[in-house]
Amino acid sequence: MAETVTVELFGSLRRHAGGAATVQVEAATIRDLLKGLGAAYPGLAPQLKRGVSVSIDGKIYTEAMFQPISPENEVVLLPRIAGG
Amino acid sequence: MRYESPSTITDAVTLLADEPGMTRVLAGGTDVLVQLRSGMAEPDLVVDIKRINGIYDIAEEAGGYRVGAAVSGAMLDEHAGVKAAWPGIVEAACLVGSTQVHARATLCGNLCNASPAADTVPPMIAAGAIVRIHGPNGDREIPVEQVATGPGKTSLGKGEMIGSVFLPSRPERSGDAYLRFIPRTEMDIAVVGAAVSLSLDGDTIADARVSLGAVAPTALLLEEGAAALIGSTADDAALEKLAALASAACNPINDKRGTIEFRTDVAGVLAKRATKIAFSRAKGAA
Amino acid sequence: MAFDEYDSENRIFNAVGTRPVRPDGIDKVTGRAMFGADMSAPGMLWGAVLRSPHAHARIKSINTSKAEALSQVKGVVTRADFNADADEQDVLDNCMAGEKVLYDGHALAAVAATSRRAAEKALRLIEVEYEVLPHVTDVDEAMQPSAPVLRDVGGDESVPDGLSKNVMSMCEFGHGDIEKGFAEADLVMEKSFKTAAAHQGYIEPHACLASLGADGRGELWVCTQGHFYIRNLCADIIGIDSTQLRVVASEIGGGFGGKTTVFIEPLALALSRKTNRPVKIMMNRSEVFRATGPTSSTSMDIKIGMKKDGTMTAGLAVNRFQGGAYPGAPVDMGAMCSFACYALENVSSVGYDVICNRPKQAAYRAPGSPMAAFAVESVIDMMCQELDLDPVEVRLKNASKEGTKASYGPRWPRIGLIETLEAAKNHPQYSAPLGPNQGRGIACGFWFNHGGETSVSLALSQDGTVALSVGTPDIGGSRASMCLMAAEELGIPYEKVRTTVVDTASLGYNDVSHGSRVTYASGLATIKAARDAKQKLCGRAAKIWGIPEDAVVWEDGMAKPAGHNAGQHEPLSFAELCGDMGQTGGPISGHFEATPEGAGVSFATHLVDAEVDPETGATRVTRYTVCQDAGKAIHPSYVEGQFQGGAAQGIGWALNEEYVYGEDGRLQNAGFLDYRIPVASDLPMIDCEIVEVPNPGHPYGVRGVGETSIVPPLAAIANAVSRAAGVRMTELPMSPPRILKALKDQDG
Amino acid sequence: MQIHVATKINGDETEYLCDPDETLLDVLRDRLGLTGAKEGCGTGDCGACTVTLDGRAVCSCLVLGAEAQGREIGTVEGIAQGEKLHPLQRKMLEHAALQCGICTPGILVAAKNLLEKNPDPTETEVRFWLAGNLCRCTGYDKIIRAIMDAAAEMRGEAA
Repeated sequence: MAETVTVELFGSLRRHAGGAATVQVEAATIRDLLKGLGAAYPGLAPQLKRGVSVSIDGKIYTEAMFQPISPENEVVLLPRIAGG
Repeated sequence: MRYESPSTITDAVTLLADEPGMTRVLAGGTDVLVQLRSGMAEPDLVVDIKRINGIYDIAEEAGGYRVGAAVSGAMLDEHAGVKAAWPGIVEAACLVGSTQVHARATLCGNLCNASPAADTVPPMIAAGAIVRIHGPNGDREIPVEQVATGPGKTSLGKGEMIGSVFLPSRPERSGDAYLRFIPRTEMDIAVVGAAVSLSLDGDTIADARVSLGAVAPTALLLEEGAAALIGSTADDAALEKLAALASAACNPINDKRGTIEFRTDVAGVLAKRATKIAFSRAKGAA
Repeated sequence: MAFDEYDSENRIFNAVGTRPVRPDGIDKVTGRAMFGADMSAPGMLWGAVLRSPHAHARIKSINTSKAEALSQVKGVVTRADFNADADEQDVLDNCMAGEKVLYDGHALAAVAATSRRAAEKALRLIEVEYEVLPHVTDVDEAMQPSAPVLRDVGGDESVPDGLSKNVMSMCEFGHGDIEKGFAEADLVMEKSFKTAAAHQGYIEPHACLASLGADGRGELWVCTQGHFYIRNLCADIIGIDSTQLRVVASEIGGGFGGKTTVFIEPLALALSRKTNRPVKIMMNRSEVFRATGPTSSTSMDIKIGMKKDGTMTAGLAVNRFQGGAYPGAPVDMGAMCSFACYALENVSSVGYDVICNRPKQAAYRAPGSPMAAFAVESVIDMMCQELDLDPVEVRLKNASKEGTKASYGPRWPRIGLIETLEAAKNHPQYSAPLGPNQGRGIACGFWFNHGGETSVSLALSQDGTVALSVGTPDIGGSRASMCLMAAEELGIPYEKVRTTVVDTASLGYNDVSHGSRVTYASGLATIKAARDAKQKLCGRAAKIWGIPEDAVVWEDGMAKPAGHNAGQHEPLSFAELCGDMGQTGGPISGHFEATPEGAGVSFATHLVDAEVDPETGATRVTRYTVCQDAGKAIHPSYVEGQFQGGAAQGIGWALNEEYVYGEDGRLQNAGFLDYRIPVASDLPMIDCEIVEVPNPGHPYGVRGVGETSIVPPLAAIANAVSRAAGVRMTELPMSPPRILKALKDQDG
Repeated sequence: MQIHVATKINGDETEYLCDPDETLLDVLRDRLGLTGAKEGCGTGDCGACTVTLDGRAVCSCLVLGAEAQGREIGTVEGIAQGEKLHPLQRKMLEHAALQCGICTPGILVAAKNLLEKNPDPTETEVRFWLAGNLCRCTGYDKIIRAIMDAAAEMRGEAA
């Protein structure tokens, strides 16, 4: 059941979302979240296509599309994390 | 490319003289092989001199030592006589590259490669060492400082090769030292090198020779620097004078290894430090 | 409980935490371990690659006819021999240039011949007509609107107006109001920094042996950190189906991030397809430096506000990274890491990804973070000096901890930064006296760590032993750690497990061995696969005893009835159950295929003592201590090895390593002679303090350790050297000429 | 024209043909299948190709194959005696003194050569002897400890 979650955007994405540091999206999973963001803020689409990670309560998810999200979670959008 | 390994100097000279194309003399190989591998040099003939009789000899001669062209740094390091007489030269030979390079690289090869930064050249110049050159027109001898004429260039003619280097005898109470600056503790090419050889009369420097490497197209023999030391007790005033003269004599380049400014400053510092070591060796403290 | 959660604070480990000899050890001390260049095949040809001598040029024509006319030459390939429709166009173009060469060393043709020397000689017969173009190799110059432009497309939507087309993207992180924060400070300090490009410096050059038929079926033997990933890249670039290419990962002679992509592999495959012969290519050292990835060179501005008591009120970082000729410099990671160690109410970190005429950067251990930490930790150290504060206390006062907000957004879960700072403070080095011309530096560092796609298979054998198949190349002893975790979980001896890095036909996809992920992710997968196998073994015991499956438990390497109600049965050992498995239901394997997402972040604090010769600018590191959070050290010796290796690489980067380009845009020091990595006589022993703050995302609490260890050294050494020399060093490497000049400038 | 060479490798009489410009390293690896010596640089700067030539450690990339005529060569493949590892090999494993292992053959050959000349080296002597053997993984710490420990064992001292 999708509820409204608050997502924090990193700085350079904010101007593509009306300048706000946080936006609200209906989402029950990471997949819903990314779909919803892309639909509501087309300016975010290039970054979403390049890849993002999502932090839920401090734990960073890079692949898990079906990871549940609820309104109580702290949700932060990040560039896709890689490593050496 | 042809590879030959003659057993006499005469055969080696004939091979070198008769080859119309490019030739290389192979002793330790630590420079020649790098040139071959990189395509920097594509010789038609390589003459490996290590099968020549006596080429590995270190012989006492007129109170000094004649060092064969294939004698490696490691062999010098194991020779108590040379090490006692010319510790600066032996140390320099053991600064060239790694343990693995010391096992092969030679004084004569270091000289013939004619790099301005060659480690063993300044201490050989300071020692007044003489090389014996064999060629199609016979043998000749020249001081070490007359071998290199510029980066990668020597005064050797077609068909000539160095067969040995002579490290002369020296009075009691003599000492030499070589110091170089490198960014790491090993494995680098000298950014600056400084060699000092001196003899004492009492505690006074009676005779001295100073040489600098990597600060000019060829290693420098610093006669004014030596003059500043002679008559002194390696006191601070003499050392400061030497340092100033050493820096003033520098004609270096800016490159990936160091700047003109750095080389000029450090040449003075190393000349002082090498003098102190040579001085204490001469006094018998080393 | 979620599949990847920490089991218990109070677990007592048997195998984990011990230090057995690694399973591949004897092969590696007797010379029979097979690395990338050690494999040969009947009828094999040798490949060699023609590389651009120009930093930037249009390729007007390539004439290969003279090379092809040589009898020893069996084939030549150029860009036309590759898949024009490849998805990964930048990777293709980096492997084989198209219209332009973009850096000194850029490949533009490859030859296969009957010997390596013949192939190299044939290269000289290839005639190329170039139109030389203006070039740029410095990041700040490349950002200027007047700079030569590499690619006309320009940057993406994030790039502000007024910058060069070489700026590919901009990113920004942070929160709060930095101006307000600076206003609250007693001291505001601003400083600019630069770091040179450093190469990963693995001792093994890239090497591979390829065999590919015209039907698109082939084999590739290669030293790589990720054979599944490069299988997909190669298939894309040469235009075949990925599963028709079977890739075998050889032993790998170091990678550190640099062997996470392809360079010569598609070329060897294309040459093999063209000649119908196996083709081996081995880079020489000069090619490794000129054409494979160093990390970015950078330029950074830092501004920090601090109260007199050491409280940080605001931080601003502007990071400019060049990533070579293609987009992808790790500046987003760097910007996220800038202030990650500190709980700041007001923070902003900005990054610019810039291209220039250098080889495409490749990942290097915690990509982006060491440079960012160098700049920020240097300014903190300057402020500690200015305010006469203890550098450890200031860091403790501001340290990130569970619940504080990271500078890049999220609130931290359980982390171990404070524990590493305490370990440094309590280490004897911190209070040891210093000699003349010596200084002590301290710095902290952070890295995210990574999970990634992971598959393992754990097959039981009738004699009670285990064959564990993993798909993550072992870059630092990970097979030993996998054996330990399997042994721990199954309750059997370490020696009874054999771990093999299997080929791409033998397992599902595995992400690259990067992001400090192997002990975390393949380890987690091993534990889960072992649990899967145990569950099956309990099922067999239940059948044998005629009781329900849930009435059987696994303890001490045996199946036992779960309590009195399950009846009286003699426990069945692992070996007994394995011996009978054919009769009790058939072979047993445990599996795990998933993408674990619980990689715990890792922090470290490093302590360095350095001595500077004021007359020559020479620096010697005299003492070094690493304090790092490993979560749980599976094989402590290899954890220490990661700590020591990261520190040593950091020492090289800080003091001597750099890419030196000439006015002509050519690399001046493409060899180990003048690209000066630390040698044995340069370094002291490196003390290790393993801090263990368990990662809630791993059953045993493991955090990756491979990358964080290179984050603090640049800064810690810069702080030590600056204190020893009495002058602040803001540019890396802190080479002797640079230090001597700084000393003279200060005096003058 | 190829050159015929008769030499002794790890005690075995060996003959081969090589090109005049072919290095000993290439001969060992590509002609004789002794791939324990590694090419890390080809210029004598990394030590991964270290072998002994008449008892001295050398970079086999800086030796021509033709030079080996009548000499004795020792490679990493000759260090263990049958199934018995040399103390240096054993200590390298016990101390976890290798990560990737590419430098290990060269380090073993060089370290063995050191201990034959100097059975009781100081830490500084070991570090300088091995300065031409680059290791990028370990920071050298565990390598030095392993060699010191092996030397102590070979001297009959308890570690």
